Amino acid sequence: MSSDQKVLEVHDLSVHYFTPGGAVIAANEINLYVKAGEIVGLVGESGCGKTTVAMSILQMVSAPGRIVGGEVRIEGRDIVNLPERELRKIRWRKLALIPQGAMNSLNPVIKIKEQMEDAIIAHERTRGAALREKVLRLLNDVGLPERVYSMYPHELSGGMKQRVCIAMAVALNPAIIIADEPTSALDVVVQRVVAQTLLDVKSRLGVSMVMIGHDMGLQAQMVDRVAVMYAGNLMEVGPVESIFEQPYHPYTRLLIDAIPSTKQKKPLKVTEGLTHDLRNPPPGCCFQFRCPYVHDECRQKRPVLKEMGNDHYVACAQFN
Amino acid sequence: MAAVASNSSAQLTQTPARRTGVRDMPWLNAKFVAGSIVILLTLLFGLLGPLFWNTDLAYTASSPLNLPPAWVEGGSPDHPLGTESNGRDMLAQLIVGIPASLKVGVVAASIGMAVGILLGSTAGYVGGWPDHIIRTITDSVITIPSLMVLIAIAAYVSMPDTTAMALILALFAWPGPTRLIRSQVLTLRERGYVRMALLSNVPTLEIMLVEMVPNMLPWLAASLTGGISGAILGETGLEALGLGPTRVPSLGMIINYALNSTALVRGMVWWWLPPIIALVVIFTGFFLMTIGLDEIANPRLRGYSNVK
Amino acid sequence: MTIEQPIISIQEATKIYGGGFLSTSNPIVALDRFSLDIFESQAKIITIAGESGSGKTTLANLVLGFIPASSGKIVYKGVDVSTMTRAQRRTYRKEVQAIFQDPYEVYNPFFRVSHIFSMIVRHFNLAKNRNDARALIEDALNVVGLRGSEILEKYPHQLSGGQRQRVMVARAYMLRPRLIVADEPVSAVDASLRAMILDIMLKLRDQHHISFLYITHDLSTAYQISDVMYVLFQGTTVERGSTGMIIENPRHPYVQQLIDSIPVPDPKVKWHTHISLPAEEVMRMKSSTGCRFYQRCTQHMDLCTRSFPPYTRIKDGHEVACYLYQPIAEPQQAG
Amino acid sequence: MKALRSSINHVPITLAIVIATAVAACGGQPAAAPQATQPPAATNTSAAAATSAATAAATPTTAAAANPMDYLNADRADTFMIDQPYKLDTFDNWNPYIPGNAFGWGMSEIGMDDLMYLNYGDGKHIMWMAEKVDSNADDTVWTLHLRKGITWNDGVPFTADDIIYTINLQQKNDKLTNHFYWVQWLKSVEKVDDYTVRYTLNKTNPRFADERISGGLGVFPDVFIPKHIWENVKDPTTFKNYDPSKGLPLGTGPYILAKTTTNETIFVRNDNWWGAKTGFAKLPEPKKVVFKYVGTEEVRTQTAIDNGFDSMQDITVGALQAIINQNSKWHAWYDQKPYAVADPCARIISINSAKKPWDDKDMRNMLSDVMDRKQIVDIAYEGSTTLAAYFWPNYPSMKPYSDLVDPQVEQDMLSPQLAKAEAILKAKGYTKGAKYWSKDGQDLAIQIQVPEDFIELQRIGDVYVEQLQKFGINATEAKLGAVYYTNASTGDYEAQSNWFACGSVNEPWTTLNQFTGAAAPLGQAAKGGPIDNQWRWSNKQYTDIVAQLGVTKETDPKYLDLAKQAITILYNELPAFPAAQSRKIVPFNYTYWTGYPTRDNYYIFPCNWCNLWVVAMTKLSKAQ
Repeated sequence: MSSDQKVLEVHDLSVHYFTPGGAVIAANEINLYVKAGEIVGLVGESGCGKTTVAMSILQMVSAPGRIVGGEVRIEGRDIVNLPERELRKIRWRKLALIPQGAMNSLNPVIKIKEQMEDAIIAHERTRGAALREKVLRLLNDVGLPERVYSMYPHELSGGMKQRVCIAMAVALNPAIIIADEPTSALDVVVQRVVAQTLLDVKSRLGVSMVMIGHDMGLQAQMVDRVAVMYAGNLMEVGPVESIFEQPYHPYTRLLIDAIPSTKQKKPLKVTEGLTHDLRNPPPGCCFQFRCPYVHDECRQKRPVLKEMGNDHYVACAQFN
Repeated sequence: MAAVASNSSAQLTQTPARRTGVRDMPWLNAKFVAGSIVILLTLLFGLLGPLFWNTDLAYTASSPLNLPPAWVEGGSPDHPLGTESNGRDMLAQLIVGIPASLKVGVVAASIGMAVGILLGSTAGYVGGWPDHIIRTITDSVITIPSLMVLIAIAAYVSMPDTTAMALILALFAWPGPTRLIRSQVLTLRERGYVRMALLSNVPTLEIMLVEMVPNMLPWLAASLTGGISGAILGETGLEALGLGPTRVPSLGMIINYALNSTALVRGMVWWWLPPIIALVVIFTGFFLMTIGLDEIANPRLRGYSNVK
Repeated sequence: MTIEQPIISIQEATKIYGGGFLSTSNPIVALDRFSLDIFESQAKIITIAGESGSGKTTLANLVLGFIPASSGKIVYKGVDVSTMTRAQRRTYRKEVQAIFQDPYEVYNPFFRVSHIFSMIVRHFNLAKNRNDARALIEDALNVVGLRGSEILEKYPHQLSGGQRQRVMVARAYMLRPRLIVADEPVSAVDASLRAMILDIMLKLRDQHHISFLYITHDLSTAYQISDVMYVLFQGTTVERGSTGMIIENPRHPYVQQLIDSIPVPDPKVKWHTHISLPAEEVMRMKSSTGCRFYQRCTQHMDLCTRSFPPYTRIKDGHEVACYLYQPIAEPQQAG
Repeated sequence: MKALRSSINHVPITLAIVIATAVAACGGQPAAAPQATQPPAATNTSAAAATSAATAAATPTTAAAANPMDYLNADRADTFMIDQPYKLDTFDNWNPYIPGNAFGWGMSEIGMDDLMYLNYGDGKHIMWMAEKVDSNADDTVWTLHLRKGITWNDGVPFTADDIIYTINLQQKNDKLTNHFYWVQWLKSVEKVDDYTVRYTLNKTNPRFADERISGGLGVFPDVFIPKHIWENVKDPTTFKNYDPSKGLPLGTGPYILAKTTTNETIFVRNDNWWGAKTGFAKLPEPKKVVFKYVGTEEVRTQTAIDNGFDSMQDITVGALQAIINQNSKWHAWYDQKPYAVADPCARIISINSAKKPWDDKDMRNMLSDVMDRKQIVDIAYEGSTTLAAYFWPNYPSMKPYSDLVDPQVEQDMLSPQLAKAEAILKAKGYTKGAKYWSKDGQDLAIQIQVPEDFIELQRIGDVYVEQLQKFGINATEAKLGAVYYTNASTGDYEAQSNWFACGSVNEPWTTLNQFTGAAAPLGQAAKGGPIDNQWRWSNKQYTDIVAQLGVTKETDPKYLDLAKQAITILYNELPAFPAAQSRKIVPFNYTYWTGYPTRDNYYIFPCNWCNLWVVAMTKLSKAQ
């Protein structure tokens, strides 16, 4: 089945940041795949390494970070260690990025059409009327009216700018889009409009997405599968319904429990504990300092991802 | 809450990974250190030079004329870097001239900075009409072509020594720092910790001195080093036009004499090149210090990004 | 019921930016005739909710005295805040404190964490000597679950986000204020730490009778902890009343849209309606006389542009500023 | 005196260096020094035709003469190029009475003729438009006899009417150059006939011919203007006198102004020049003469090396050495040091006698005693001038008067007299401390003002300041702009390095007279002339002697005696003292032309910026 085709595969990916105080393990042997037309959510709290994973998929880890192991396959081809020239061809055409705060990266004094056309010209031969057609179609795809074509970014609201960024990301029909918190810093109503746009684009173009976020509520609404990260490690991966229905990992449970509801008042669940020093991970499970179910085994042996059935994996000693 | 206290102590000993050592030793910025060393060496050249060389040779009529450097035919070991047409020894001139130029730069820039701190913090913190007046004056002074005015002033004021020169240069050294400090104060005023201090009933002066100034130090230092370069350049310009004080050599004065005596057509490279090299070295030093300080002041420019 | 003087009374507070003498830009009404009374006897968490540009931060700055009101006033124990003497202001500062969104920004990176405490100890004369001061600080830290020995000698960047925010709460608590303005206190901390901060707020309300002005864009946390809610839209209060009543049964079209837009943390309950916003140009035509939500409202009427809708009482402690409810609330009765 | 003009031409190269320095500091490439270039200006051929037609009509006998404007296209070999160190900002102002006019860009030099010229080499006059000048017994009536056949370049004859018109115009209008001179001296001027003019003076003046007719240095010589043009001019103080198409400015000289820009003036030869036609002088060989500004001294030097000039104005020793090292066709007055020819204005140190302690003649003598004049020549001039013990140039023509200086005094001036200076200071109660002489706890100090645009005077100041410092006087130097000249006039100075005793070239009175009269109070401008008694030294006896000298004939036996008395007082009191003979380095290029004035063939002072340059032009011939 073509929809089961894996567009993106990440195998044992490890990324370290080499700081004067020692190597920070920002991503530790991450395994992940994205099927065609699928949205995979990558969640975790700040500093858990989710942006690092996204950047290493794009081969855009900035110094002093470096990929120290593993591979990233786009449509079967490993792109780790590809020369920069090759990467430039792949980026955007196969792999597009909607960076965090993308809307602020638009140059406020250059018209939308020029910014979009420049981006396309840099990668494609489309010129003249065809180019204009294409830009207008893209704007239409993200639900923006035609007049946006000749407007300046400063004339647009945050949500509209973010939709322009989405249009730019899909311009070259990429196989996969990495969206880093695409709706953060937007008001809740606008967030919903942008989220809808993303879903529309996905269903219309059949593009795959990795959506990074920290809001489990939004993930529930948008993604097909969820990958939960903690301190550079993948803790649990599974279909979104399965994750919400039966979260295996204590950390996943914590994240779901922490979502405040507008439907019912419930007592606040307070947990405490600090993440370990990422330069010096403890032996065993990385969640041991915060886990209410921690036992001796957790302090000695690092749990690996184990399938619990139904494509749902968890890395926890309880289920090993 | 009991759970909080019970298991927190064990982990608290572990430092979080964010903000690594760079933050702790910000002044150890490579560019800043390199620049400081360069400036220190030039200073030492001027300070220690007189111990090894007779600086009286820096004055007119103290040496034979037009000797090339010692390693060139016709040169003399008594004047290793040669002499020029007024009978001044080049080595002695550099030993006297480099600190003289540095002094003008430091004095002018310091005065400019002091005025800038006064006006800039007043404008930024007090706001209102004082801000309006200070801003208007600063902006108009900044648009004046300073060298032209300096030339005009220098033509009517006799400059007996480099201090007078520094004072005149200081006339144009304040608007830059004023602007910078004003904008710094304006942004700092919106900072959370300034608001915290306000909420803690801290008086205005204490907020400015205790909360704001330490955070502006790198900016102030960067502006100061930049200002020193600017003042030295201004001094060199005036001196090279022959508008400076006479007798005690400065780098600009050496260049002025070289120009007036057509050192270029005479092929007396040893006359005009050393002061220019000295200036380039000094500017490079201050430039490195300035960008180093910029990086210190502005963590975004630092080589390390925080781990996400 | 005893009649008491509110400790803080915000009376028709209005803040207008720009449009002053020699200004070419149009004035922006950041906050329009906002009124609110806070009583000492019954500590409450009062939510000020709204999206960016709604005027909620302006309100916080007004209450904290960072900016003056353009009209209206804020009265503290019967004294207008803008005309306070130095001594009165000191008391006001002591009783009205704040915690902010970014718990890192509020620390001066040059000083150790203890600086934040020594400032208030000195300027409010909280203690006679070091030992007293230390005891006070320790006491305040214990309330938020921290120990002085663990944090006071550290630099702010050496603390975690949750610790930093808790220290700020402890600092505010140390002054035993009557009101803490909490400006988005949890929007920059991770989900797992969020509950902890909110829990401390509840504790301070219940055990130490401190009221909060909880300023947020997040209606769900407001629902969980707050007692009263004011929903702002472009400087105007569109709905106000008991938090539960508003969240469970919102009346104003804006509030309805707002609550409807909160993602439901259940993959089985997906958004079923599409919402769309009007064109940018239309949204920018802010009407200054009528209802500010007019352009975005799906149910707007001609009436809405004429004047700002009066508050209609839905129930006791639930009012909405919308003409849709005008007839229903026609038989006005005194509470 | 062009030497007084500012050296502002150093500004561009200086700025270029400063900019280059700044650029280099930022790691960029130094900017190239700007090269003076100029667009070719369009020539007005119809104008040329008009002028030549007029000439032809007036002088039908010389029909064969070429159209002067054709010479605009003359080859380099037929062209004479003269270096100009400054830009010509007022290239359209050719009214000799408007300050800042362009006359010095060739009109005075080759576009006009003087009545007669003085050769500093032998002190003799070269009769030019004047055939003869004589006076009555008491020198109160002077008669000028013009040559016959002089014509303006438009063909109209030059007659006594033009001279009388010029003098009357000046006498009537107090804004014109020589107004005050004529008002002071002239009773009347009459035309005897077309070729004879009679001047009747108010009082006796034996130097009238030198002052007026040959144009001595103390006052400005008359520039004769054509009556037939100027009598139609409404306001002579605003008339620009510039329209080459109408033949303006109109002169009598062998060259006609053809074209001007801010960088150059071009003159073409008038083949109908009266001098050649009357057979009185040779028609100059160059068909075209260009006065050209190319830029800074570096650029001028390079232009000279590339044969872009035939004659240069004053340049520095270094530049001269660079030129003669690279182009053997260039020669200066001397082929080795001092290279230079002496300029008429000796350099002096002026002391303000109204300021303490310099009101004491012993103190002034002490300052002179400290001065090492040999070192000034060696260092300030790099050996390019000669020692000076006189206030006047050491021309052969001045020798009889130089000999009047007491030999011992003169001898003492040639080397520093430090023992004498110390003795004076001790006698005055000064004691020598670690560094400086002091009295009543006050260090003896003096500030020497120098003009910032006059490098030569600065360098004298530099060296002298060091000499004073070494001796124990805290001397400082102040470089001043225009205020330097104001200070000289108002007495706002202690000492100045200047040339203000200038004037005498073949008689002593002009220079001696500079020191006469009552001094204006401090702060008030000195009256009666631009630099009159700026020393504020008043000596009635001296003033009386010099006044008497002024009305005594040179041939009178009393003459030398009076001069000696005055000179003795002056050298005893020293309101100023000589520092160095001034010099001009004026090299000539023998590539295209020969026949220049030289040390061995000193037929005229080698000054291409002087009126007398026309004499040299008639002597040049093509190099073979």
